[in-house]
Amino acid sequence: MPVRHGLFVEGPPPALVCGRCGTCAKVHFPRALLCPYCSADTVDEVHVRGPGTLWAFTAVTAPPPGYAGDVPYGFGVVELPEGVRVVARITESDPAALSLDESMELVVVALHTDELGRSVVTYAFAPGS
Amino acid sequence: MPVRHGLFVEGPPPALVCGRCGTCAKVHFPRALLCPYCSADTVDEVHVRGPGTLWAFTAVTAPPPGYAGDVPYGFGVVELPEGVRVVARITESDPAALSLDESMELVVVALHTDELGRSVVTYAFAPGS
Amino acid sequence: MGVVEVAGVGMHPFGRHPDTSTTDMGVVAVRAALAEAEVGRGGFQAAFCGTAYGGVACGHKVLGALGMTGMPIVDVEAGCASGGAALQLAASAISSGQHDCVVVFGVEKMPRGIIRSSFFDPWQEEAGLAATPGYFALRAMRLMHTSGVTKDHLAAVVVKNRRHGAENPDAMFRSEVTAAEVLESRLVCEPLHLWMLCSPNEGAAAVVLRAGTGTGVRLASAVLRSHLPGSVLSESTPMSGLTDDAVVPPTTLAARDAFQESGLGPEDLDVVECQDTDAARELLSYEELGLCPAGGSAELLESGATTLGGRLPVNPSGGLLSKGEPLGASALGQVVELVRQLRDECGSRQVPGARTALSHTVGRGANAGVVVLQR
Amino acid sequence: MGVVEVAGVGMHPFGRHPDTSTTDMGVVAVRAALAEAEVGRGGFQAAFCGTAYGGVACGHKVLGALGMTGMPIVDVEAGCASGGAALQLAASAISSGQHDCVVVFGVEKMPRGIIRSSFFDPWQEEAGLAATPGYFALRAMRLMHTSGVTKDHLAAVVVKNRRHGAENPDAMFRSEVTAAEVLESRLVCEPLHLWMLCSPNEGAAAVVLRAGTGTGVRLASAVLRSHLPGSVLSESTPMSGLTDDAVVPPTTLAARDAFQESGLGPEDLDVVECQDTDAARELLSYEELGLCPAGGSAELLESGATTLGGRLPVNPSGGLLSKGEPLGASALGQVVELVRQLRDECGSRQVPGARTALSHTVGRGANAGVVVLQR
Ligand SMILES: [Zn+2]
Ligand SMILES: [Zn+2]
Repeated sequence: MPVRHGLFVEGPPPALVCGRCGTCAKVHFPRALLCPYCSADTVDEVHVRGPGTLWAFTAVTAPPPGYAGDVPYGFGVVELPEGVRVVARITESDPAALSLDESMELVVVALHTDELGRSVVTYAFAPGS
Repeated sequence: MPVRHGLFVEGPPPALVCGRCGTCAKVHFPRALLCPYCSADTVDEVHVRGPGTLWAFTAVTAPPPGYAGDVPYGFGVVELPEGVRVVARITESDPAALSLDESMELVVVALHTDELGRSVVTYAFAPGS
Repeated sequence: MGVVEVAGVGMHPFGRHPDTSTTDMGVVAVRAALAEAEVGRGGFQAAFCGTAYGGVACGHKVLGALGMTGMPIVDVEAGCASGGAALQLAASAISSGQHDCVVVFGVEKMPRGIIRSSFFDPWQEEAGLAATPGYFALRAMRLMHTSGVTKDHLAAVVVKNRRHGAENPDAMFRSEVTAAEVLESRLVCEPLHLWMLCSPNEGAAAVVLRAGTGTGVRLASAVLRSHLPGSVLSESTPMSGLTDDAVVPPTTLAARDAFQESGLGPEDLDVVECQDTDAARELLSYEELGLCPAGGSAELLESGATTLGGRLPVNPSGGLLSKGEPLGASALGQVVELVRQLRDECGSRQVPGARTALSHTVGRGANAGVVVLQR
Repeated sequence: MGVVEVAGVGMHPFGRHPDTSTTDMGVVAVRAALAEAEVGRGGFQAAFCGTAYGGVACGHKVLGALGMTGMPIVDVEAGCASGGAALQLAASAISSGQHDCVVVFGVEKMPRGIIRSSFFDPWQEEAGLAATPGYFALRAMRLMHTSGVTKDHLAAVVVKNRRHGAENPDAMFRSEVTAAEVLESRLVCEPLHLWMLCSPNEGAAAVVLRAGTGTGVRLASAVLRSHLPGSVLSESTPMSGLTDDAVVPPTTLAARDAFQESGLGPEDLDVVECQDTDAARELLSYEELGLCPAGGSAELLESGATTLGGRLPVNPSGGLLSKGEPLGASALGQVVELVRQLRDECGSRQVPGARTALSHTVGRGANAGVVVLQR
């Protein structure tokens, strides 16, 4: 099950559920009711699939608060052609194996298994083919 | 063991550890480093034994946050001859059995048994003889 | 000092809203207030958010969701008077000429049941002395002793406010109750029964203030005061006090300042919203605000003056007893009600011809906030 | 607008004080500041307390323990800039003529380790996106990309601030470190090692402001600003931003306002305390505050200008990297340091002849606070 409903579609292919403002045309994620850039309530849902390019990256080596998955894990920002930069997990947890501006594919990855035995999944980016 | 050190002496006879200001002579409880009435740092420790008189009373029927003892329990304010009114548990948990201005004796009562098996005690007032 | 006017008000109804976030409630209230004020992005120069449990950056999240950030945004906490504190800061920034327009809002999602406050020390909790309704009960008992208040009077306050609240679509409880039902509800702490206590809940309220011309509703005064030491049953909840019954309570300090600043007095008021955390607190507020002489609260209630249709209706919104109490939002909820009363927008709960109004909150700290509004 | 002067400052040392309550730390700092100012009971008309984790009525408890209540007391929260927000409100109240004297203080006891902030949603925590040091690392990486900053520069910031902090009795860490030791400390999030990150801790700081004559230390400006949307790595921690690198950060917004209000510029500064939550944040602050051109932070650091003895010492107190960060107290801790620098009271860490100083904080919200002080 997704870590939160309405964040992404699992596909294949997966996509991020973004908002695109009908007034200023800017794209944001996660989708909000109002445009965070111009306050308009004319937000359309758009599905953003990538690929994107890697804009910043690191690896998280200790579990942050409320996180029950494995460490280390990759963590970064990916820039997408729709004009939006998105904070995401990165499937590669060794920063030395990544480089700025490389192509990144949107994927869905498992986080942990919840108390009901369900696999909780989230969006992430993987170095491209 | 006392619910907090420095609140009362167990006696017998028990006493409340109050502060009396060397500057304005007012008495406060629990004892503080500075006088809460005039800011002076000339606070002397005084032991107040009672008896006092009942100034306000009720009974608490549901356990408040962080409380592990029995309910209902008496709860009130006792006025002491040193010019101080003190918030305290009252040993009588039926308000109908109490009356304003009646004489009250300072006692030490058990609250609950802690995880190490020790009885935790606090100050309280009991209707006088 | 410049004139401050209320340009717009907005509410998210008070109640239980498990599927709505604190941010979303704030957005509803702020958006409504900005729309009334016809103020858009860039139209205000500061924002104050009153909240006690909203967490880090509560106000920023609301304005971020609205796409309206950049100005100073400050979260303020002053217990039940948080909204009053926020309003006071905003009004000062305008009357001093620092800003033209400021947005003030309060948001809260309270934990259910008795609030576990960080206010008490662990030993007080362990000893059973963190009994919030117990303190209310002791205050009620003293009022019964000094003012001839009976349990029937306490029930009558609830009956009055619930009757008012039945007419308020933003209230949580919208049914009338009888005195017998109130007195049959569970005894919490003698003399207080469950229905005599307000319910902590959730909601949001917003007010847009701007430098004004004095037309429309004017903020004549917004005062915040803290307690003076000495009163054992002060909302500052000390473990001891003096054998001195002359300590002036913070509500009286704030009311005196507000009357002085506005050049008005209790006799000028047409409608009041006051702190009714419990039924006795409303009656005590009558006395502390000077709506009646000391000891006269039971008589004022009995006279019918404070009921809708009376000379000085108190809590026409239904009060906290009907609306519930979302801590950071409750004071601004009062102000929203009073602004609507002064604009003659309240329909079946309207106080006819109301021109001067007072709101009052008091709580942990102790803080008391008093706001005077005029049309 | 009237002149605002700093009448007194006080500190409770930053560190770990398990046996001292939040209230007790606040009492130490406020009492010291009042003593310096020779202000007693009744001598101030309002109080503002900056705190994020202090709980309900934090400021009231401090003033209650001091026996000094009655005036308005407001707790304010604006993340790392809480103290800056409190100072701004106090300064406005004085410069507008509303009050003559206001007490401002910040107190905090931070939870140990990485702070579990109410800032993030549960899904962000569950997905590993509530990784505070991860965001710092991403910002550091971008700075390495845009400004030629290397890990050696990051280590050099730590070496510099720890050297400064060794001379500060109010700091938590009072030993010098080498670059090699910094780079050998545990890697938290590439490029940030443990010693490049400040430690959340405990402490208190207080400042007494009053209407002044301009003698002594003058508060030339105190500005609080929030972020503009668009920057994905803003301290507001959005999940997305625009492909737009021209979004003006809140630190720059606040610095521009503060320079405009004070009639000063970066070239007028003699000493600066800035936000060094991590080593890269200090370098980014150089650029955002305009202490150097965009992209010039590594060069400014390398020049030695920002080390004690240089042209513009930054964080002579040792910064948060030496003092630790008690959230609500950290901004006022900077102001205390700068006031002491301007009074020539800092002994072995004194910036000789310092006459103009700037403090800067930025954090969750996002809020940035900039204060300019002059002697
Ligand atoms: Zn838009
Ligand atoms: Zn004294």
